[in-house]
This record gives sequence, C-alpha cells and structure tokens, in this order.
Amino acid sequence: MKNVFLVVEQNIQLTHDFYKLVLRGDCAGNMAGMFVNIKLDGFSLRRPFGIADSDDHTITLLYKVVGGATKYMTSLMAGAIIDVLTCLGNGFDLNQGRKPLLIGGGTGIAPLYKLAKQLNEKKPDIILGFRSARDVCLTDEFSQFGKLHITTDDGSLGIKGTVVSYLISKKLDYDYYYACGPIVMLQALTKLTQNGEVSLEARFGCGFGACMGCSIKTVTGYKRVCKEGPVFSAGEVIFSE
Amino acid sequence: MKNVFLVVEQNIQLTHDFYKLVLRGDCAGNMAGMFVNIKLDGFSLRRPFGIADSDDHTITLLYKVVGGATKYMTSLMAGAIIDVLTCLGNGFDLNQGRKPLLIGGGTGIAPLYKLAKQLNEKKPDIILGFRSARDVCLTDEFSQFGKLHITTDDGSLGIKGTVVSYLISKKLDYDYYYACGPIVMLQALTKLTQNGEVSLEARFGCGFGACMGCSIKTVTGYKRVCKEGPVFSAGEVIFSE
Amino acid sequence: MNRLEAELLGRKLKNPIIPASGTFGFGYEFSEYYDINILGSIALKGTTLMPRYGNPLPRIAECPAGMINAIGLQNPGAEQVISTELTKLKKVYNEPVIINIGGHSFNDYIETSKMFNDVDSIWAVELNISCPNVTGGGMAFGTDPKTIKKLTECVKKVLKKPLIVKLSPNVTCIQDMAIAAEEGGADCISLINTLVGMRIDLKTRKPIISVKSGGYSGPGVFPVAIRMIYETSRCVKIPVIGMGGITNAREVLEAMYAGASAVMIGTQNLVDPFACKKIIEDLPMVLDEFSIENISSVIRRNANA
Amino acid sequence: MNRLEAELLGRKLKNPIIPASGTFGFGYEFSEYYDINILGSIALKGTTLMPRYGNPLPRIAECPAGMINAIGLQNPGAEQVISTELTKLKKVYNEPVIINIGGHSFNDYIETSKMFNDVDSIWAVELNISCPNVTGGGMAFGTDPKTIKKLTECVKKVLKKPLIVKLSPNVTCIQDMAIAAEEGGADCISLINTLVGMRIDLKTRKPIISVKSGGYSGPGVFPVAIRMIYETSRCVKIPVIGMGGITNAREVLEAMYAGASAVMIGTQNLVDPFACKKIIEDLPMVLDEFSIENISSVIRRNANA
Repeated sequence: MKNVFLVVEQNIQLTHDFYKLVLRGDCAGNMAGMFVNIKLDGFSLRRPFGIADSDDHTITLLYKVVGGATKYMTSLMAGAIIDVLTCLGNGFDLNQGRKPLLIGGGTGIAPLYKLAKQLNEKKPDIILGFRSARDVCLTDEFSQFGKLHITTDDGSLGIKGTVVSYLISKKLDYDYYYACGPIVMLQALTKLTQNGEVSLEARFGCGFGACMGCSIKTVTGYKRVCKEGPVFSAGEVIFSE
Repeated sequence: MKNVFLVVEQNIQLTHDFYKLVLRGDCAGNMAGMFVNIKLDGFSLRRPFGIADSDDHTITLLYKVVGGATKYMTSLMAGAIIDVLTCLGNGFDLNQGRKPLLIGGGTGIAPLYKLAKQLNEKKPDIILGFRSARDVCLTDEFSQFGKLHITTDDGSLGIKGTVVSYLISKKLDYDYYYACGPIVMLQALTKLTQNGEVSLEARFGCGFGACMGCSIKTVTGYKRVCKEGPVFSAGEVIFSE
Repeated sequence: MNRLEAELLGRKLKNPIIPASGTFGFGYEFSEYYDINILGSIALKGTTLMPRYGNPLPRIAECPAGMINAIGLQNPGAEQVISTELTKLKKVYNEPVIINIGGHSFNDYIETSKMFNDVDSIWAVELNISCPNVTGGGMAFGTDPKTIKKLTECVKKVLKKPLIVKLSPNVTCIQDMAIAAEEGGADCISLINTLVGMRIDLKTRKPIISVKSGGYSGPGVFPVAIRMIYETSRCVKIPVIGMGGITNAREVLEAMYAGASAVMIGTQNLVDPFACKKIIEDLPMVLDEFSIENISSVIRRNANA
Repeated sequence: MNRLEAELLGRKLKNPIIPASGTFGFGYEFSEYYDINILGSIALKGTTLMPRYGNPLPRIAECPAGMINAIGLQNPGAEQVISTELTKLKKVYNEPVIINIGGHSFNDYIETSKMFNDVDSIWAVELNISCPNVTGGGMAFGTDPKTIKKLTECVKKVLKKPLIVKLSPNVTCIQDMAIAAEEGGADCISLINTLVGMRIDLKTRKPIISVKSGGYSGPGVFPVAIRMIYETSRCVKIPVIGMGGITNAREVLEAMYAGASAVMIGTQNLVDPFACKKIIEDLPMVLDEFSIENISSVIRRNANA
C-alpha cells in the first residue's frame, strides 16, 4: 500500500453511466487485479476501484455512477488532486494456463482490461457481459488483446444472455479463467467450473485489512477481500447460500 | 434576506491574519450594518460577516483568521462560487446626529467602513483600536472619510490603550456614536455614554431569526442579535453582569 | 393526483414534510422566504405556560456534522403564542399547525395543553418530554417509562386533539419509552429529539455552551435516528414521525422506509432556510428514481392502524 | 524532554495516542505503513475465548459523518491471538499492548482475561462490555450498573493486570455505568464505544447491515463522546481514556480538556492509515498554539489519583 496524491489527467464519459478516469503521479507497483481506494471530499469512507490500467506514472480507472460519490467523481476536472491509497490487495496470477479466458460482467470488466493487455500474447478469449447495448463500451480496446465475445441481458447487442449462459452454450477453448463481476455471476461461474480465479467486491471499511469489514469464508478459513483478495482461487471461496 | 450565489473576485491578505474578500453577483440591498451568512464546504453552520462595503454588484468583507473556517476562506480563489445569505439584520441609522463618531475595535472595524463612507459629508471622527501595530490596516482608506484616531493595546502604533480609554482622555466633538467591537469594549462604552448605537456579535445557529440561539436581554424585552439586531440602540442592550 | 399526499392521524397532508419544532420559529417569518403553504404541516417553537428567556449565551456550538443548541425553551408563553404568534401565522398559512409544548411539571404540561383545546389553528399537540436543555424538567420526564405513561395519560385526559409524544434518544431502550407513550394513550410518536452533546473551547478550556452540554442535532445524528425510527415503528401501533439529521429528499425516503409516516426537518432549516422547499421539490424525482408512484405507498401498514 | 509523555495507570506512554480496538487489527500490519513504535500504546482487536467468524456481510455502511460496522467480534480466539498474532506484533513493536476482550457470559470474560495474566506483551486488559454487534452478549452487559459492577469484580479477582472497562454510550445515564465499574474495581474507564445506528438501502428498502443495526462511529459521534468523557471524568476517581470520532490533534486536546487521560483513535485509522502518526506529529504544534508546555499538564488532577 502507498498513500499518494494523484492529479486528474482525464475524466471521460464512455456510456450513459460509465466513465474513465486517468490519474497521474507515483503509480508504480499497481498490478492487474489490485485496487486503489480514493478519498473524496464530503464522503466519510474511501471508495475502492479496481485498476483498469496502469504504468509507473498513471492509473486508469473505470467507474459507474451508482450513487453520490461516483456522481461527485464525474465533476472532477483535469488538474484536481486526490488522495489515493494504491497497490492494495493482490493481483491476478499471470502465470496460470496457456489459453486463458477472461470473463467480465458490468463494472467487473475494469480489472480485466490491464489483465487482457498483459495476457495479449496468449491470445485469450474475452467474454464481456452487459445489461443492454447502451452499456457496452471499450470493445475496440479489448479486441486488440484477444477474441472478444459480447453478451447482453436483453440481447440488444451481441449474444442474448449472461456470460455464464454463454459459456455453457459455447465450447470455448481455454484452460484457465479470470473472472470479475457481480456476486451472482461469480457464484454461478464457480458452480460450473473452478479452474480459474475470481475477483470479489465487498463493502469495505478501510480497504487495507484493518477493520475486518469484508471477511469472507473460504475453504482455508476466513479471508479479507481487501487484504488476502480481492482475487481468490475459484475453488476457494465459499459463497453464502 | 436573499440567498444568492456570489463569485469570489478578490481575496487579499491585509495583515498577518486579516483578509479582504470581494464577492460579485446580486448584491443589492445590503446596507451598512447588515451582515451576510456564508456556507463553506466542510463546515456545518454558516459563518456571519458584517458588510464592510457593497454596491448593487459587489460585497466586500473583512475577515480575521480565527479558526478552521476562516483559514479555509483564505484558500478561496478568484472564480470560486459561494452560497451566501445576504441583506441580513438591520443596519445603522444614518440619520442620527450631525457630528457622528465611529468606534471600532478589532474585526469590529469591518461594518464601520461602509458606514464611514456614507457619513463622509458629516466629517466623522473615527477611532479604530487594534491589539498591536501589526494588526493595523486600512488607515488610508478610513482617513478619506473622516478624522482617524488609532489606538493599540501595546502602544506600538497610535495612542496606547483601548478605544474607550482614548474616548475618556480626549475631548472629541460628537453628538452620536456608532460602535462595533468585542463585547467588553461595547459594555465599557455603553457604561460611559449611551448616545449612539452598537453592533453586536453572537454565536448564531441560523442568522435569520429561526433558532433563538442569539437572543439577548434588552430594556424592551428579548431580542435576537441576528434579526432585531445586530445594531441596537446603545441604551437598549442589557449586558450580562 | 398529488403523489406526495400523506395521511397523518386522520389528517390529509399535502406532503409528509414538517419543519421540526425549534427550527422554524412560529412559522410566519419563513413566509418572507417562500410560500410556506407548500409544507405538509408546521411544528411550532416549544411553548410553555409562562414566558421564558431560556439559557444565557452562548447557546450554540458547531460540531463536525451538526450543531449543539441550548436555547432553554425561550418563548413568549402560551397566552402570547395564541394571541400574537398564531395570529401572525394565520395570515400567511392556511392550515392549522402543530403546537409543541414543554414544561417543568405535570401541571405545566396539562395546563398548557388545555389552553390549545379551543384554538382552531392548532390541529395537534406535540409533547416535548425530552428537551435536554431545561434544568429539572424536560428530559427527566422523557427517560422513565412510568413517568412517560402517566404524563401522557394526564395530558390525554384533558386534550381534545391528537397527541404526539416526542421522545428523547438519550435512553438505553427507546422501545420502552414508545410503548409507555402508547399505553398512556398517545396518538403518535415523534423522534428523535437531540442527543446530549458538548464541545469545549480550546482557548478557555471550558464548554462552549453556557450550560455546558446541549442538544446535538444535524447530519451526525441521522444513523441513530434511522435506527430508533425502525425500532419504534415496529413495537407500537401508532404512527411514528421521524426526524434527526434529515437534509434531503433521499434521506426522507430512508426515514420512511425505516418506518416514519411523516418526517420533520430540523437543523437543515437553520443551514438553509429553503431546505423544506427544496426537499418537497426534489421528492418527486426521488420517487421516480426508485419507481415509487405515491409516497403514501411506502408508509408502513401498522402505522395509522 | 518529551512534551507528549503521558502517564496512564502507572505506565509511562510516549504520548497519549492509542489506536482503538477494532480499527488497528493486531497492530503489526500497520508497521508496513510506518514505525508503530511512535504510538503511545495499542488496543488490539476484540478477542474472545473461542475463534469467531462474526456476522455475515455486509458489515459496513457509510454515514454522512462516519460509518456503521457490525463485524461481530471476528477474531481467531485467545489462544491463537497469544501464539500467532502477539508473536507477529512483538517483532515490530517493542512495548507491551492492551488486549481487548469480548464475550457472551461472565465465564467468557473471566476465562479469557485469565489467559493473558502471564502474557508479557500485554500490560492491560480492556473489557468490551459494550459491543452492540453480538447477539445476546456484549451490550447487554454494558447497560445495567449491577451487571457491570459484578462482571468487573469477577474479572478483577482473577486478573493480575490493570483493568480498563469500555463503556457503551447507549445508556440513559453514563455516570451510573462508570460508577458501577469503579465500584467493581476497574482501574480505568474507556469510552465511548459506538452508538447503535442503522442505514437503509433505498433500492432493497432494507437495512444495509446484515444484522440490521450496528455500531456508529466517526466524526458524527464526537460531541456525544466529549459530553460523556466530561461527565464520566467528573464522577469517578479512576482515569478515563477518551474516544469517539477524534480525527485530529485539536480534537485530542479537546477530549483531554473534557477529562481524558489518554485518547483512542478509531474510525480515522480506517479512513487514513497514517492518522495516528499525523496526530502525534501535529500535537506539538497544537500545544504551541495554546501555549501548553507538556501535554501531561492538561490531564485532570483527579485522574490517576
């Protein structure tokens, strides 16, 4: 973990409710699957976001407007300085599998972006699931890194259904998966197959392991999503019934 | 009362802890002796400031850095927009006396500025009291409007002593006074002579008469500093013992 | 069709938004700022049998998320409230309002309540048995279930109008207080009154407030209010008016989901004199956002039973 | 000469700043962020006799000026705390620390306390008799003076170290609780624990927290904390450790003027992992501002009596 002050470089609207935020500063050490925790004026707790992309000097986040804090974020102008905890949690294990599959649902596509970029050479399949056509974005970008499959709940773009129903219907060639998305998606996915890893979300108090606000049950005991996670081995997580 | 959004035009440091803030917008109707109540990000209650100067389009405030809120105010940059309640309280009665005397202590000099400007033709005497030489400011400006007398507690500039001790020692020619300053100063002054009016301060809840947080005892019953005041007839106020 | 219409104690309100007692004076002064006829109702400044000056200054201290007040029930006394204040209010507000009554003894409450029986411009009485700012009175009544029940009974016996009992949150078990009020015959509960709080002046090293502690209100008490509204509305059959740190339309909805049949807006009126107006104007948008047709549909069934 | 040096229960502390239980884990993880040896002491995560998972998620809800938590005393149990957690902490922290003990029964508290008698790295025991997040335990112990006195007596009888009793603010009269703890033999009071609060999810219309309500902490509780520190420190002779929404060095000073002999920093550690470090670094400047030579001079005389 590092506490850094980053400068807003870009804050662009991608869809009706999905934005891209580029921050500049000391950004070294942020691996795919790690997250940052941002202090926003007027909000008591920090807000966690998976790292969508990063290099030593920039971090890119993708965020959806879901409440007051993310609405406030849309007002951040280039030049604004924000207090960020970076290098939080543990990233994806890039050394698994020869033919990876990336599965993202909703805002869960964010951490897969940097991952896809890094797995480029392995030519991964990438399934991204959205609610509807108007939510779909970043398809050109993801297409650079692998074979892209799009699903929408209402079938208004790509294949109708969820990423999991798509996975069941298609015979995709993969030997390891990386998934991020809503808990119901991850639960359905891990029921289907456990040969991969999943990135979880939870309401955090702190985001760096101090408060035990995000502890989940795993086959190897209680683990904190923010500290031992957010990436867990797919067979490890015990989803509540 | 009006609720307006004003733009910061100028925010200049006058002394080590005293600042001048010029706001632009709908500023009509703000008389000498009235005050504004400002909402500042991160502070629960508004902050009241006597109007130092105003015309239809600007309001000038003078403020001293005394705590978190006024410290925050020093960071306001030109262009910042702030939520202000204006035209609060009742101003000075300009029609009293042919030879007025203005008496200001510390931050109490603020509301006297606009008053002095308006009483210019009557050639008022103006006594301004400060703690020390480094607190003295706006002497050139006040000198335009009348004969200026400066006192400092430590004698480092002007006459040593308080405005009240100065008033006792000097035979000034006046038939009505206007005073603003610390409660001890006003109490000493009104004990000495009651031929004038005083502008009071109090901790406000609202600043517009709703909460009764600032009620004082007067010879004609309880009155709210923010609503029936802040200017009271000198003989009216019953200072607590 | 008015989407905001709410029913409280058999009375139709334009909306469930009521300025809380002590933050709206006797109402008429706010009519300088906007047409107060848009309000659901108004709870007037706490009124006592005899006139009261209240506590010495300072009566106000700021907090990180609210304020402390220790006004001490300053008011001109019931007689003058009826003759002067209500007359002024009538000229600018077309509906009857809620009188809030404070006191030091059973007799105070009983006699003051009686005085409003024949006052047309009052439709309900809110009994402030929980004011933390009055020595030897107020809160002492509001922290003991037996006293609450007895006092409610006594007032109810002489009162010809709906009786709202306003509860203090400064208790171990709010349910006990609510049940006591219900058993005593209260028609409605309102809560939460202020939490007892204190700030100290770092320069003088002494409490800022003249009487040391006072009533803490504002956004900082909201989570306590929601919890107590939730608990109370699930243990009594009479409706609950929710209040405590509500600043916007979304929080109004949250309080109603917690169990409030109507809400009172307090401290926010002091920060923003247009608070109630803004909330009333914002409510339809918030209803849209959560696909609620009429606000009455979110009011708990057990209320108004 | 260390201007920040404070004495607590006969022990010299580098400064009066102690991370509060539950917001600092078992301490060692914060040593990744800064050298935790600068701290006055550390209060460890609430520990129970047996391991506990605690409550289901969500355990956290944000509030306008703080947060609600309902962890439910997740901890690996006293045995593993001693064998594993304290061993890890010893490597990065040179002084003994404060263990915080939770429980469901007298026996729980007594047996767990005993286990720390011979653990060198523990210099005091803080009894959490006020956790609002454990069904059938915790807070139930903390709201009845007789139970507080009895429990304190029982633990004191078997404990060879100073005993701090941590009090709940969710009571009508905090003085009664403090006096009960003192009569039971407590060496020190710490307060306030969290206020019981609730938030409701506007989408699901249900409480955000899995167990509905939880413990509300953060800047919003500060005025309640100051009031209770003030009241408590004036009714008992034993020292009071103050906590509740303290976020900066000025508020530390305010809590000490209120009557605290030392302070605990809680929620702010979660918002800013460097909070305690910043406060310790800022304190000398704040002392300068108010012309205080040594922080020990602001501690009330009756404390440490």
